[in-house]
Amino acid sequence: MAEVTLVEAARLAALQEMRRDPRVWVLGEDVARGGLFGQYRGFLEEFGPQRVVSTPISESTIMGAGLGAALVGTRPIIEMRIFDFVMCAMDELVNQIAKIRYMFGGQAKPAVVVRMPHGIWRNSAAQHSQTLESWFTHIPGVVVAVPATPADTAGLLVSAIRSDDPVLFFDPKNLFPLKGEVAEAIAPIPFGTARRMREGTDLTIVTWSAAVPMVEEAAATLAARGVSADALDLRTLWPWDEDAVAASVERTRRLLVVHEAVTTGGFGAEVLARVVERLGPGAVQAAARLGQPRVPVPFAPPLEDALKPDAAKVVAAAEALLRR
Amino acid sequence: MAEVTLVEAARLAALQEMRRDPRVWVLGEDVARGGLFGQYRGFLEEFGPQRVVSTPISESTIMGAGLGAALVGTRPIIEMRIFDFVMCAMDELVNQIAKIRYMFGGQAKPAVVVRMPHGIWRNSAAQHSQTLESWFTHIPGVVVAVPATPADTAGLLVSAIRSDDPVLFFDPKNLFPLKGEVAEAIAPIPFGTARRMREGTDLTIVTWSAAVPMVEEAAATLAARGVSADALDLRTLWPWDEDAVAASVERTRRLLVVHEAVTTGGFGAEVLARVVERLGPGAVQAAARLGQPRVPVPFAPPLEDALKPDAAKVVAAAEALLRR
Amino acid sequence: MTSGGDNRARLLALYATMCRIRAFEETALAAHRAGEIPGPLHVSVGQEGVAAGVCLNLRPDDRITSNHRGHGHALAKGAGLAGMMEELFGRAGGHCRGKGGSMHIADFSVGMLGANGVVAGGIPIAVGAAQGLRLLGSTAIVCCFFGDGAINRGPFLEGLNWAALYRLPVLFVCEDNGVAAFTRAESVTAGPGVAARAEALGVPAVSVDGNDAAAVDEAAARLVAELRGGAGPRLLHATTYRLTGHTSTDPAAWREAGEVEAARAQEPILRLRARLLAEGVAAKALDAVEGDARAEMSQARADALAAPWPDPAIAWEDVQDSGAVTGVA
Amino acid sequence: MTSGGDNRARLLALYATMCRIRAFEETALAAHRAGEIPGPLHVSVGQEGVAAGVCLNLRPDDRITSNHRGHGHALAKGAGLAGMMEELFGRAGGHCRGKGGSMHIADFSVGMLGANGVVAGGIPIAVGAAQGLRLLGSTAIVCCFFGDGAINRGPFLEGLNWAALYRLPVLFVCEDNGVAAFTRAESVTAGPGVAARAEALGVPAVSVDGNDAAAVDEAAARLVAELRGGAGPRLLHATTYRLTGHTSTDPAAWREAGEVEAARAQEPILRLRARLLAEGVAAKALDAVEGDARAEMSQARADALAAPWPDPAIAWEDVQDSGAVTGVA
Ligand SMILES: Cc1ncc(C[n+]2csc(CCOP(=O)(O)OP(=O)(O)O)c2C)c(N)n1
Ligand SMILES: Cc1ncc(C[n+]2csc(CCOP(=O)(O)OP(=O)(O)O)c2C)c(N)n1
Ligand SMILES: [Mg+2]
Ligand SMILES: [Mg+2]
Repeated sequence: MAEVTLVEAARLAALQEMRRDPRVWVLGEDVARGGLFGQYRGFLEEFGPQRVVSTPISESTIMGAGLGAALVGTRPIIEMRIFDFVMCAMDELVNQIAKIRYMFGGQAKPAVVVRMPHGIWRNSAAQHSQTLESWFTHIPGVVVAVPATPADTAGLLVSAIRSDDPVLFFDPKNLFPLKGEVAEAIAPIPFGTARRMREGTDLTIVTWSAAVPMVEEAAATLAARGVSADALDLRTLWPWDEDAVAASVERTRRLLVVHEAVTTGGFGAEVLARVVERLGPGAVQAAARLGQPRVPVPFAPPLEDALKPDAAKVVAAAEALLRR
Repeated sequence: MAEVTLVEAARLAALQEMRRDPRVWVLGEDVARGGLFGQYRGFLEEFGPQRVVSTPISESTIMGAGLGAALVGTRPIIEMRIFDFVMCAMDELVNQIAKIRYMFGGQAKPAVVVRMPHGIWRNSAAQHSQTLESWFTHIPGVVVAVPATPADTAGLLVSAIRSDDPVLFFDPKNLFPLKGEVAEAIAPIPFGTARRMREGTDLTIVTWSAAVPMVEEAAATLAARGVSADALDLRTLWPWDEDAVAASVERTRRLLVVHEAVTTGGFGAEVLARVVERLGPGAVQAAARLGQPRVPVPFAPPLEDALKPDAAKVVAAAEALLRR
Repeated sequence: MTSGGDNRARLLALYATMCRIRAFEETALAAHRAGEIPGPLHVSVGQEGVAAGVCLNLRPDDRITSNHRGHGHALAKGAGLAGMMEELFGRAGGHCRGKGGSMHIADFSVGMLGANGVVAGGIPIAVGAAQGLRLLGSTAIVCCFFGDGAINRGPFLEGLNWAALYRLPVLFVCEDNGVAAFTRAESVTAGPGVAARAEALGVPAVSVDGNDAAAVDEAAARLVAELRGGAGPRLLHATTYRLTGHTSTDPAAWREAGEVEAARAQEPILRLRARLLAEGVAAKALDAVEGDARAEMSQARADALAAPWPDPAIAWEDVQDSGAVTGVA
Repeated sequence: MTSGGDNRARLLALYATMCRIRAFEETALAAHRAGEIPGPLHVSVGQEGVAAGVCLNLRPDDRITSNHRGHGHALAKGAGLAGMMEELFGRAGGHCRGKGGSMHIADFSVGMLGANGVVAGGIPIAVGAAQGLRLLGSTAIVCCFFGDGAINRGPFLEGLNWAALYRLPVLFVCEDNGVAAFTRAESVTAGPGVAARAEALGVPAVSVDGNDAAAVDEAAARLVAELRGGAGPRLLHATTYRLTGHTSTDPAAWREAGEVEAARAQEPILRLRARLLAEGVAAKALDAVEGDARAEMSQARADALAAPWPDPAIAWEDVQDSGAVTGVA
């Protein structure tokens, strides 16, 4: 066990898998220089330019070439640098990667990992701060991973690289400096299993990715005020751990979903809807979501702060929920 | 009042507005030939090649050029031919059109209408059948219109063309032959007002776009079986008529949302979640969604039929809901 | 480059392939009109010389990517006929189990990596396939078919730059029939054309009369030899003519009266037939080749029509391993 | 093309503009290091000759689009200084009310249609702006600035083909500093280069030493004259060098030791200064221009620092008219 940052944990996981399987390689802008965040530091030196390919600024082709390379049996890690640029490669991702196995009746399994550092980070404004993970839960054919800790990032990345499914891996860029323990030999973490952040009885808080530390802090504050929250980090949104959430809400009868993404159309709606469909409204005393308002991410700190969720807003939302 | 098809209603609405405002023009593949569905028939002859621009197969630029033309004061109708091809223009739509007004602090209003015929149509398979309208409710800065009748298509398209907001207009391609009355002078229909398809007391059915005829048929069947459904066609998903839906569910205490899109991550989740958040779970006896399973749209008729919602499935879902 | 006999055999092979493609597509058109084939159907009647001439130079382990008009490419690459016809008919025995249809024809068993419903969609896939093959130590090459309409989409620039940059063994084949859907190529394409665009992206290009199957074969042979020699990507610009409409239901009525008639005289099967007759091949022999092809295809149509529909239960299969949903049909 | 006196005045104008851009960006760099400016900051130190030389030929009603490195383009087009500096500082008085920052600098009042956080994002916007202006009967032209990295993205091909097709008055300016982020242009760009790519897309191109502001001015003057004459789009390929890193926090340490030093000797302000001195302009006069620019910018920095932050309540404004959400801050 070593204490490493989240981005280093991701680096170690990819390193382990590239050492294990020569079919795994990485392509993307500046990856031969270690990647924008150092997540591939030293890879060029160890694996050479055929397996660590710095590419032109050609997102469509970075994504589409990754697919083509998967169709002949390699297992590419497609590095998209910053999530927002995936908008330049949506045909390749949504029309091709997600559908090719189905359209071709199972003749091919596009075993790619698409890495997309996402989220609000250092006042980068509207075109570099988006969190649209919910979109991809709506797209059949893909797995959606949204880790929030070094250990989960490492374990889920190992699973992603070993999976025959296309895995959309949302690196939480704002949490890259976060430190935590990572095992020498990183074991895969199965998709669809939530991590219980804290055991509680008064309300269930469901969250993922960059919102996880906010919920941790809020849960601690609530605990100090005598409120015990049952907090779950989903870790993957498709598949997602519906059983764990349903079981928790059955006990607490109160559900709060917290995510950094815009509330409207966010995955919080799916979580809330499924719980109500599954348990019936009668089993739930109160349910709510906390996310960003339906507004683009602004540049100026006071504006960004006004919109983005934080621990205080989580506490307020939880206390409002408890009054219902 | 004249009886016309839905696609003709759309043509008449665009025609009226292009006659009214010389700043309105249309660009897209084959539009000078009347468009893939005849929705621009005769436009070239009347307005000439400067206002009816057949373009190369360059979706990114069709979308982005429309934006640029709006920034200097024209009001383009951006015709995307088939929704799925919008995947080739997502940066221009999501990173540019939707955000430019906000990023620039209100210096510009990108008054574009993006027309995207969407949905399952004639066994066109996975790359020509998608319905991803829910995605855009999650994107601040845009209006989302999903009409289902000739009159609503005409009235909402008039509003879309006159709006200073970017309006994402989802033409329901499978309903193009549907006939209905359209006024000589087409009046704008305000965004965010639902249309009550049928008055009822036993359950509320909320729907839009291609699912509307299924719900009409299902509601009739249910009526014959003594079940009275209160059916609402939202017509626009952002803004959407939350008041009308909430008021209806308050009366019926039962909510069924029906859409052609995949259930997971569809806008049905948002409708259900909002209703529960707003009225409280206690005000709802039962709630459910009906959409496609999380599977791409297959080609073969028996497979497509197995997955896509239809009147019979709506009836079954409604009856299951009434038993809860 | 080949001796007379070999050459004769090659020409006959080209002829046979073209006849099979023509017969397949005319049979499919008839079946579509008869309501036996659902969905959109794009045929390449008149363009067979390109698919036949190029694919004659490919090995079984070479890969191809195609576009929405891919029947000819698939057949020329050796795709199984029954699986193709059944796919068009949406039957269980189709290569894609009835999930793809004409626009998503694929037969990975012969290196046919798929038609594509998105214009230029096959380009990045082709360059990536070549990159992956290199990484695996394969000597196979990749051939990427697309139309003149695709050269106005971004992936054309990105893919060619990419292939040239990494010196990937990709043969780009631009099947230039002068039209994209209902719009003439020249009305939407600026500059000197696809060959010049390729050269400007570092991809040497050759132009050829795509209706002369033998000429396509010879040009492709040269380019493929260069590719196999490690020279990097090449582009073949093949001019041809689409005798039918954009889809099976499009009369392409906007074309001038005489245009199509004039083109008929230049269509590749007639031309190769004339050459073979001139070289002394008996008309009977050629009629036999054509007749066999027609017989083969009507049989395939009959078989497909009789073949079982897919069980609705398989609609939920082939989505993904983790998080697959199940349903009842 | 212009008489001596005019020419002298032009050169002095170029010098003044470059000095203002340099001073603005060095001031911004210092402010960023001091923690006064949040978010990413991309400066164009060493590239000022391109913005200055091109924009000197634009009318107030002409439009420009820019990329992530847009301070120079904006200043050269006449963007309000206070509004720019305040925008970088995220203050209420910024052109974008503090919502955009450096990467989204825009001043529509002078035809600056915006920087862009997406590489090549400004290209389709520029061609559309030109098409819209024509429809409105305007004689204004559009100038589109982008870097060498943008020529490997699809919109480059699509936008140039489009502009050539409709003969739109767009001046494409490729600011070629030989690097994209941390990767050298030649390592990701195949073929003979941007000018050849443009020509292959039907857009005549001219190459110029971007560090020679006067040469840029002359080339731009010729091209702009052609554009105004209705000749259709043109591309100007300006080679230059980015003396600083990709962002304010990037040391660009990967560059060879001597490289940057050698480049300093070729930077555009020094070179124009040498020429002006040779032409007899007094050093004091030039020092004064530079000093004024520095004074102006430090004042702007001080003003921005003292300026009020935006009221959090405005965070909910400027989203859309229909369906706007409200909130409390
Ligand atoms: C990205 C995209 N845009 C538009 C379409 C609709 N479409 C299908 S085929 C076609 C014409 C393609 O022309 P070309 O590439 O020359 O091939 P051809 O049909 O001539 O064989 C168009 C516009 C599409 N499938 N994909
Ligand atoms: C589509 C897209 N991909 C990647 C990036 C990240 N990025 C920002 S600037 C840059 C380099 C651009 O190089 P160039 O166009 O030459 O401009 P320069 O920075 O040299 O001025 C990159 C890769 C981006 N902003 N947009
Ligand atoms: Mg064509
Ligand atoms: Mg550069």
